[in-house]
Amino acid sequence: MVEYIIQNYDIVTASLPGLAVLISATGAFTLPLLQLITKNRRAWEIYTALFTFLVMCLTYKLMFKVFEVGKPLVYTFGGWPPPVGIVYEVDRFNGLLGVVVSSIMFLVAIYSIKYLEFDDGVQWYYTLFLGLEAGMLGCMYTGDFFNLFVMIEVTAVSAYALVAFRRYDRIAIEAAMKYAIFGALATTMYFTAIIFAYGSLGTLNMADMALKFRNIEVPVTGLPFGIIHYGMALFIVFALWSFAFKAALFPNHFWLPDAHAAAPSSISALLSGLVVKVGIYAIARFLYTIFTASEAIASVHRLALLAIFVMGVSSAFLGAILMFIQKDIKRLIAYSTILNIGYIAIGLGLGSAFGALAATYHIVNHAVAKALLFMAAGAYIHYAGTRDIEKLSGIGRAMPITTLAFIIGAFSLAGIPPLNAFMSKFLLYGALIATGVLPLVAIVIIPSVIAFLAYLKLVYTIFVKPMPEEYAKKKIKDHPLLTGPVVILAIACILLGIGAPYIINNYIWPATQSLLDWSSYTEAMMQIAQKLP
Amino acid sequence: MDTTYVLDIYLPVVFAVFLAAFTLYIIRIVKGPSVVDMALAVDCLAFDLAVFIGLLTLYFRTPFLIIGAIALALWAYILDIYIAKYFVRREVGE
Amino acid sequence: MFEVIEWFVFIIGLILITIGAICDLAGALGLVRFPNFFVRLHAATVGTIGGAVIPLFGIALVSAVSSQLGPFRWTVAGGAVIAAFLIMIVAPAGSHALAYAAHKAKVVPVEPKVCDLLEEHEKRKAKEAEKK
Amino acid sequence: MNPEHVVVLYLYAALFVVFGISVYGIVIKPHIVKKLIALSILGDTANTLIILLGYRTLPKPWPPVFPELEPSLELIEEFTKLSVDPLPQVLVITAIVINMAVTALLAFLAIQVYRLYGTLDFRKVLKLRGW
Amino acid sequence: MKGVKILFIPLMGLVVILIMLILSYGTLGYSPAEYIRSLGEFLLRQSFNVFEKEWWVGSPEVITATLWDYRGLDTVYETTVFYLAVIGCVSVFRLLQPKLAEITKEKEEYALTVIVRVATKIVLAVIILISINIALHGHITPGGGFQAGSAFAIAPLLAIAAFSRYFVEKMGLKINLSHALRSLGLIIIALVALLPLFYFGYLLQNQAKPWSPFPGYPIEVSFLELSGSLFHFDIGEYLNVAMGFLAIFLLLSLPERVFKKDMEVVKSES
Repeated sequence: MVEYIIQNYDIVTASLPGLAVLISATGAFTLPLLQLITKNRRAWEIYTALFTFLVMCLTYKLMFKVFEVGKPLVYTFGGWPPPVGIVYEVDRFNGLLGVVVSSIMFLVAIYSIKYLEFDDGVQWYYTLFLGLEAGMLGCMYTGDFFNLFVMIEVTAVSAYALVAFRRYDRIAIEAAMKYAIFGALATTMYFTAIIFAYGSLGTLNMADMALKFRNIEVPVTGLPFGIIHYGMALFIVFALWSFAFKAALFPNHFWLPDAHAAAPSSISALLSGLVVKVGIYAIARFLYTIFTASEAIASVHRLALLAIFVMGVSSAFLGAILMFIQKDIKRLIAYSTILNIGYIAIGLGLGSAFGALAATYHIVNHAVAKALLFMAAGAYIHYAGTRDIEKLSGIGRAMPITTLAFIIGAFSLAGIPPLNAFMSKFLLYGALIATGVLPLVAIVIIPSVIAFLAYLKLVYTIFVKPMPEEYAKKKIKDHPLLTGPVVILAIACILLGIGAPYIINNYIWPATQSLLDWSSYTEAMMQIAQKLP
Repeated sequence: MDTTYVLDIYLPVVFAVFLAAFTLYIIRIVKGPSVVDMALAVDCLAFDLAVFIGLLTLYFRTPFLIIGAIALALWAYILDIYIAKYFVRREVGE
Repeated sequence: MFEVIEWFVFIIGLILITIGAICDLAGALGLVRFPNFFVRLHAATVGTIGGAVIPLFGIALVSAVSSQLGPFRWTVAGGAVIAAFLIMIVAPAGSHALAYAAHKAKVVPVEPKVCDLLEEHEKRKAKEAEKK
Repeated sequence: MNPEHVVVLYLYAALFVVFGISVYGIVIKPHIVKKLIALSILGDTANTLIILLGYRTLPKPWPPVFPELEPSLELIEEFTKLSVDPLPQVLVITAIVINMAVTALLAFLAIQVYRLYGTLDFRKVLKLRGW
Repeated sequence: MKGVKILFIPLMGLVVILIMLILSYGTLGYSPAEYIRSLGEFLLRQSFNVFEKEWWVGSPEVITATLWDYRGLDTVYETTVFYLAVIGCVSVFRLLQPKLAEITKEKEEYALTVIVRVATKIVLAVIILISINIALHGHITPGGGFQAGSAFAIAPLLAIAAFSRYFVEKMGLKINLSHALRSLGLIIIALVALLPLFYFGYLLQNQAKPWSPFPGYPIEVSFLELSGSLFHFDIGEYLNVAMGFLAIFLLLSLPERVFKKDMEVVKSES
């Protein structure tokens, strides 16, 4: 096994995924000690920014390494080969997502310095923040479906606590309560799904699971224990329900607008941009890498794809329509998340490589644009102290740079060329046309148009309408710490849009390929598993 | 000294008696007109479960169960103290 | 000779367990049949001290001479003795706390009452406090 | 299917009935504390389910702890043949800790809800929020 | 709401019946059976197999061995979940004026009667000893960090009720100490996990492996059975869990008037 790893990478490079997660967790572990030593909040902020920066560097290095090698990189914890121990299996798909996660976390960490200046107890905020980063990266990298449960819980617990961060805000506490109760129900459902999977397969490894469907004997775990057809049907039903909850797909979307609107804006950016992607990532990984091309569960797989497609279509329409009638700026953006998650689910539900490509690109684009929108909205709310769109009218005039970035983000998500989300929506049109049923294209165009109108109304209110006098007194201006991250994301929006052909060719398409390539995913695991007696 | 056969025959009889006692305690827990009655019955039940765990240790011949008996005894005490504190002061901390 | 002593200890242990089982059943019956809380406290004492402490000592004796438990038999015996002592301390204190609270908060009426010394004591105390 | 399997299925059926009842409690009951109780019952049911999965239907199965500190090869073989499956128990310990942590956080949130709204009834909370 | 209720009961019934139908086909291999899954058998056979040290862990307790070595990553992050939940609790219950919580006046009337106090003091000593015992023996007998921490949690719980929370604070178990010790425990875990990397081993590695240059943590130090890294992990988790519970109970036992006073500030501001 060591020969396999050494010939391709040295041991430190090989342990990058494990290190990235463990270092951000260690950041969370040590922050309480720091807050006992010094009461200076600058120290805590710089500490968090440093840790997120370090993790960002690690994930970038990891991604470039994985793209260079081309094969999935398997890291065995404790040196135990896969079906026995836990592995992190990083291919190009989750390498890319890890980079998206860590970059946005870093930007939000900087943004939080100014945004939380009036709040107390920020040391707990930053501790939970680092915990959230560890949880999300762990969800992305893991190759073991029980470990996925644990990491989802790490993400979820810190997300619940962060939504309730402003604990004397009635709406925030109520939203956190709702989010936490149903979130705990969803994760318990996933645990039940794991019971069925372990019962019928006798393994906890994802690649091993894929091999079991094809009746390939793996060292130690051997052949399936029960009848996989039925066991996997139960697994898919329970797991899909719980992932759909985490991703806020249509019947399980009810918690999202409350929780995302009530959280502090920096956290809303993370929840909308990244945390819902954990559910999407899990759906993509299970449906595309593990369940594909196996005859044993082909019918179940087809049904699951159909369910995801239908859920995606309904959440797209629901999100668009409800977005149009919102009076609260953050709720409006939160409903836009439901709409865009719907798009991603439509792409994934098509079951074609083209659809998966569109979905992958939209995951990246939506994460960038949605984080931008929430952070810009947070800048307005920080100065105005209200979330009501009518009361915010004209505030954009006082903050021209932030507003410019906000308009870029809004128009990007509304699908204006040449911004980034237009490109991924264009890919989605292509994927829908490729199915041969042309009327399907309407399900992308109609919500997009409604969303465009809603954004137009929002931008009109904020930027074009005259500013009320009370804001003129308040000395509102672009603060570099609030505007800087927003502008960086806006530039990223433009670059991802203009450079789309290059990026798709070099990053997104290879990532999608490795998502679809179950054979190299399982081979990488089998190569190490051969060591077992 | 091999006591296996004696224990294998005798312990089920003791188990039966203990199970009968459990049933009676549970009747009191369900019926209990006031909270203190229920707490008292839960108390007795917990201590008896501790004994039951000890007997299971002998029956299954595994030494690892006995630590559960100690924990159970402590948990029952906590129930008493908390109910008492609630009735006396209506505030737990002080 | 040694074997005889071991059998003796074993039989004593079994007798203790038997006594415990009987006491437990008696205590449980009393807990169900007695009319009110303060009377049931007596039955509960039989159920805890008679029904839990004594059989735990019995278990300690039996396990100390049971060779099939291997080297761990002293662990079992020690654990049983510790548990027995703990219950001996904890059970009376717990019932006392319950009774005190029930009396003080007047959760249950003190029904077959000849004289209530605790109540009188507290009344006297309150009067003294008023005088001061 | 032999009689033993029927008994096992009855056990599963009982567990799944409890499962359904607790999901009902979480979704339908308006009182937050009742929701929390149902949630912990749900977690415990799932734990019992996987423990049942790893049990061995032997007369006296061993716990997964070596009885001696210096084992022989025969003892290891016997242990492997008689002991119950350790993996479900490991998963359960992990799940118990996680359930407990989440329940603690939920309890704190519930207390905060009571402080801010003066009630723990979700319908009243929604009404007070202005819905 | 009522319509949902009426719909929900048959729905749940249907789901349960469906699951049972699927299970009755032997989906889970009619388990529990006389045989177990081969992964479980592997763990049972190898974890204390002194004859095949390539695959062993060095702990006779297969569950602790699996928990901290074969599947160590799960447990590290499970500990993180607990830690983050406690941090979340602290964050939800933090006060705008922290000075309000520091009024420590222990009064005679806060405590329960003498009998209870004496009994509780004896029991407290026993509990702390037992919890330390469980923690230090976690790799040989059932138990370990979490179990020991939960056992320790009974101590502050009892002391708070039988005396008052000020008694616990007077003993030195303050909330800042709990933060410090909790961090310390988790740093122990993180360091023990990271150390093999400096010897070019794997993260979370315990025993020496032929394919890794790390020499492995010591199995025994003179007469003490340590089982490699399991012992250190258990201590770390013990500190984390015990102090986490302490923090939770200290926060929960803050009297309600403190929060009412704290919330007045918020109301007057808005």
